[in-house]
Amino acid sequence: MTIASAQEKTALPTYDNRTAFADELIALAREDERIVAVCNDSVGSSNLVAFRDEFPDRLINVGIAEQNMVGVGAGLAASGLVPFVCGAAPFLTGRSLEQVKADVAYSQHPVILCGMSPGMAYGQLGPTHHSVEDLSWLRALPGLDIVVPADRRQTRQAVRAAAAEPRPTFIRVGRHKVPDVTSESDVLERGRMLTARPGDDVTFIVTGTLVSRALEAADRLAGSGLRARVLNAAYIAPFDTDALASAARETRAIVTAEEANVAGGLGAAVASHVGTLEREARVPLRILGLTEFAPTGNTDFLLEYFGLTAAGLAEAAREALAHD
Amino acid sequence: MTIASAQEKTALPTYDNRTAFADELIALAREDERIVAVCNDSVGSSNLVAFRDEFPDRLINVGIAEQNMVGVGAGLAASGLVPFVCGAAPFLTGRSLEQVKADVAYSQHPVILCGMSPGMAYGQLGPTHHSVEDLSWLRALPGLDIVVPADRRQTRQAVRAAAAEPRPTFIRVGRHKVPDVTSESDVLERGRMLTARPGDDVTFIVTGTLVSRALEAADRLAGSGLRARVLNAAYIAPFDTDALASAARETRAIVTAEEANVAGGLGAAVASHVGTLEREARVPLRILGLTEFAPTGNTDFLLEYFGLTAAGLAEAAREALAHD
Amino acid sequence: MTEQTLTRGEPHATALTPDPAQLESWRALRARLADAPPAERAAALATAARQTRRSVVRMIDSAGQGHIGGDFSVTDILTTLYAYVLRLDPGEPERAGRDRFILSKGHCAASLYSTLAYSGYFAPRELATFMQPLSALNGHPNRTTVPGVETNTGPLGHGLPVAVGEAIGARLTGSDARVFVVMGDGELQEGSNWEALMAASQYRLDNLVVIVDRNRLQQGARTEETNALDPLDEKLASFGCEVRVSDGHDFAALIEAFRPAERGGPVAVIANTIKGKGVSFMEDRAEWHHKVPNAEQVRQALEELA
Amino acid sequence: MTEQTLTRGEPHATALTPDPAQLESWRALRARLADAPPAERAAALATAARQTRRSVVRMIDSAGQGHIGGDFSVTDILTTLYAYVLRLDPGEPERAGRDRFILSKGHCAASLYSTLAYSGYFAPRELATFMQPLSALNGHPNRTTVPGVETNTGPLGHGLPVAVGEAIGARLTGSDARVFVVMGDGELQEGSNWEALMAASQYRLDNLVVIVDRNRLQQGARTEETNALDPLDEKLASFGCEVRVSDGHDFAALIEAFRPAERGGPVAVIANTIKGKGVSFMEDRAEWHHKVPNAEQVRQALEELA
Ligand SMILES: Cc1ncc(C[n+]2csc(CCOP(=O)(O)OP(=O)(O)O)c2C)c(N)n1
Ligand SMILES: Cc1ncc(C[n+]2csc(CCOP(=O)(O)OP(=O)(O)O)c2C)c(N)n1
Ligand SMILES: [Mg+2]
Ligand SMILES: [Mg+2]
Repeated sequence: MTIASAQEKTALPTYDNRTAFADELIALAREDERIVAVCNDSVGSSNLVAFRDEFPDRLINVGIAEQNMVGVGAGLAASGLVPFVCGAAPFLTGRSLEQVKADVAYSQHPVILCGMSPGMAYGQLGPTHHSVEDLSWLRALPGLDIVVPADRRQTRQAVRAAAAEPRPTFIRVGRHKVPDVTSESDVLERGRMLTARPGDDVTFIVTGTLVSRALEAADRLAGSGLRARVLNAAYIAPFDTDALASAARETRAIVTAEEANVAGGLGAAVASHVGTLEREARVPLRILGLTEFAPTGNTDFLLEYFGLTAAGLAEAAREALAHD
Repeated sequence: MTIASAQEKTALPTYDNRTAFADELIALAREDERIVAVCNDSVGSSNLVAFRDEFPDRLINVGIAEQNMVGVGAGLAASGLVPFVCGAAPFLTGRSLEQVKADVAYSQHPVILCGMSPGMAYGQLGPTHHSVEDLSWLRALPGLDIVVPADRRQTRQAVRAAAAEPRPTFIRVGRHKVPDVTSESDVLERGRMLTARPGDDVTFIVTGTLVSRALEAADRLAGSGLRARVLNAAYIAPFDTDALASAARETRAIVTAEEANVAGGLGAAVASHVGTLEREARVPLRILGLTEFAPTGNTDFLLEYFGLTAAGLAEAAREALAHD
Repeated sequence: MTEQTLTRGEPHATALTPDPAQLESWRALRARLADAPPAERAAALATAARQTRRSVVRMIDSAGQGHIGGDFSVTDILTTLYAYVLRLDPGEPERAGRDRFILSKGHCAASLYSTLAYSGYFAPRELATFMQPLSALNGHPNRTTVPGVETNTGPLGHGLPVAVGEAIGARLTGSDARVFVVMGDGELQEGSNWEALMAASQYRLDNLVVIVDRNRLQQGARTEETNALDPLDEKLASFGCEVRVSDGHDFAALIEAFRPAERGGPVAVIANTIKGKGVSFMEDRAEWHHKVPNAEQVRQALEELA
Repeated sequence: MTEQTLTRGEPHATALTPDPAQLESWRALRARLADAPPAERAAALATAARQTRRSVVRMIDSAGQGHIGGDFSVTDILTTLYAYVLRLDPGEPERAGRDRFILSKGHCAASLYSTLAYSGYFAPRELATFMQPLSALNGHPNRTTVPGVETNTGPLGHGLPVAVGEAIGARLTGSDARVFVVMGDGELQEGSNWEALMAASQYRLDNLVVIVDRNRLQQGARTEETNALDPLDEKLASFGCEVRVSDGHDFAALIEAFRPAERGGPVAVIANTIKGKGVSFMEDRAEWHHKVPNAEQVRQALEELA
């Protein structure tokens, strides 16, 4: 798929992925009675009001108790159900990480962890409410899929894929509004990146909220005659090292960007693999993301503060190409 | 410092770093009455029996309650004390990660978190008791120092440094016995790696239990005329990008090895920085560590299983040099 | 927005410092209340609390975000503490030996910031920056930018463990300070609190006062319909607390409830409150947990709080 | 050691499968106990428990590691459950509608593995591989390698939340199965358990039985000297449990305590036990939490357990 120009794009409507999430979950629940939802007093913020109204018995609200929430999810999965465990991403991951490790990843109970409002979606509610460590935290757990849908379609696909073949999975369900970036022919495949735009000068490997920004950055670079490839890394784990290796071989630099701390997320995954490739493929990297706790500000302000904008991405690409 | 030969080394005595830790903590506590210890029913396993006997009021045992333990540590620090919060590393980090984030790193309370028996020290007690995610988990938290002492001397130095200028710090206090790898002239400096051995063919960047194994690997390579530099990355955060850049510029490959999952630890830190360097410095990398939950086995068996041995390191170095 | 853009790594916010004028009026209030007959004292506290509630309305109105219901249920508690109970000096926020206060239900930062500002920790005009880009006044309290904040809160279930550490710390450092912490009732569903209560009672922390803002509502619904806390008094007593039940909007009752421990262990005050207290259309309604009033509602709220 | 080295990524352990001979003898025991008069039943259970304790001694002796004190305090409970109470079929470990059992205090894996093996889940000879390289029998129970293990435990405070999920799951799937979970008493210091109890009572999980192995010792010392649990009955009752106190080494009393719920909510059984039960020099001594007996102690223990 392609997005014609920056101008057009700006006009595109944007969406809160939680709506697509809830719609798809309800649709699935109608088809499959194994589907249940679990939440931590987050019926509203996890967008589960309609689900509860239609399936009151199948929404388990454990109260403000994330450790128990994840354990309950594991127990439900052990009972043959398919639990979607929903809570604000910073608490679902941080507060219950040891439960995610032992009860989900290591036990291999097929729990679908749905991290709502991830990244800096909670803007001015501050770092305690930002889920920017989740990718680093969860990537260290073997046997856990990590999916970061970039738009409504991918959110639906991620929910449906998780229910079709339940396995330990974390889905980052975005709240910060984003435009659609995929088209009907784009199918979410486990462990695969999607080529959002072809190109052979530089590659953007991006995820979630950053996909539309990378497409806009590609537009900007096109103005200078630079063809940027944009890879939508919807699966952070398992990670698509094939598409990565191709990008490293076919383009002259790689820029990663994620709404997350750079320590152990997408950028680290990319760098760790590129470093093992042959000399020609070890292209220069720029890894964009967070390196400190955010100051006060709304999401857009903070994305700008950390250089996670079309301009920031384009600049990083130019810089990588120039200084090599 | 140098270690003459593999043969000699094998004969070297090995030590449990918890002893040095406890000795130094007691020595410090005699000098400075702000020093207190906090633990989670781990008086024995954190090696705090002697501390408790000498300073009964200054050992706060909160019971089996890691979240409260870290919060209590923050409160003690806020009271002007210097708390050393000691617990088995997998629970101190995993169970209380959101407390480490909010109460320690983000609040900037000068708490010294002491992760006892890290890595796979608990061998056959299994993955729930292995602390191999800690480096990935903690590196994502800005403002938290991460120290991995490689021997008794560095353990003492780390404890002393933390007390001298208290700031949010995590110290990995090893249990699996290791030989001494530093000499008296080796001073632990915040944010600096130590050159355990000079060399200009390949660099091992290693930490904790892996330092002695890397030295042995260097011995093996010396037999084939390859001079391996060994960098002891005692500080994982802040990370010594200067010494790393020099290694990337002065040697032809870098092998990292850590008793940790490779997702976001030392290897990821190295790869993420090397990728940003100029073309000549983007040397081939090999990142050794864990990629799955460990099977049953004692620590030595598991280190071997994951290739974290002198032979495994030497092999990785040869391979990186050969295939470039 | 870009006007305020800073380079990463620079200090984020203007440092807030004590406000001399405000400090003076706070000191005058404290002095007056100390000697006032109970009825006059309650009246003065009510006036101060109304001022705080009005400030909260304005802050949330201009920020377009906030947690007004819980701000209002806790306002009388905060007012009582800062205007009468706590032994501290806002002119010297880090003074050794001070009483400590932690708002564990950190989402009610607007009420805390207003209380701190009116106590002189910083100028009340700074309240207008609430949640604005680079403001010191984040949506949840940050001790590194706001004087008077002892520890960062926001995720529920953090304040009490830290308070336990401070209470042990006070004892170890030979201070007779007391440590007060305010918890939401929904917040008590977090297990970390029960860990902390067990330890507080084991350590017989008679310098710790745990105040539960018992407004019977949490984010989405009533506590008892979500994850019931009752019999809360029995829970707290079985975990070793000296339990006192109080009307959380009766200043005299609160003052009485905050008296020193009598049984050699932690005190738990169940302060029965009304979420949204003070504004008729917000009182005891779940949706006002974090609903933002529209212009007309702001007008009406300010009128009711005049 | 290297003999057993596998390539990373390969399945770690030989899959354990039900053992026909053992299964048969377990079925015979179950049938006999179902009809036996109480005294005979208790005697047969005591014999089975002694066998398990002897097995534990041998496993820990050969592994050189283990948690023998807690293994012994929980043995009679495990024996009662598997030989008499639980409705399940070790020949078909994943059968739908089975009763569930979780050993939340996973450090007592040796006792669980022995009980499972003698119930026919796998051949008792496999117990000799306990903690050996690549064994299915890790130091803490792993459901992906050991049939009969429902969820991985080892870190304290995990089993009860999972059991709550299973109890809700049983109700949602229309099963009348019951869910039994054994907690250490020290383990109850973990806050996650109190979160789970609150939810269990909110959901009125009358199919959940929480058994507390009340041996009054934790890793380093007595529970009451570390972080007191008493009044434990009041704590559990205030969190909504139907509390039953039982002698954890009296088989008839345990059977009685495991009867169905009578008050429409979760049952909590405080099973008063003795850590190290059955071996004179280990009983009620903190150091036997994870001390490993020497050769002479092994001999003596086996003799006392003969
Ligand atoms: C660990 C954690 N989980 C969830 C939330 C989201 N949250 C914010 S406020 C709130 C409800 C709190 O209810 P209560 O403690 O009763 O506070 P009050 O009624 O006084 O506002 C929730 C669930 C959070 N801040 N932290
Ligand atoms: C989360 C966690 N913290 C600490 C430990 C270390 N640990 C293992 S057993 C134990 C003591 C458990 O005592 P109790 O629950 O009373 O068990 P029992 O007496 O039956 O052995 C501790 C602290 C652990 N396994 N998990
Ligand atoms: Mg409330
Ligand atoms: Mg016990």
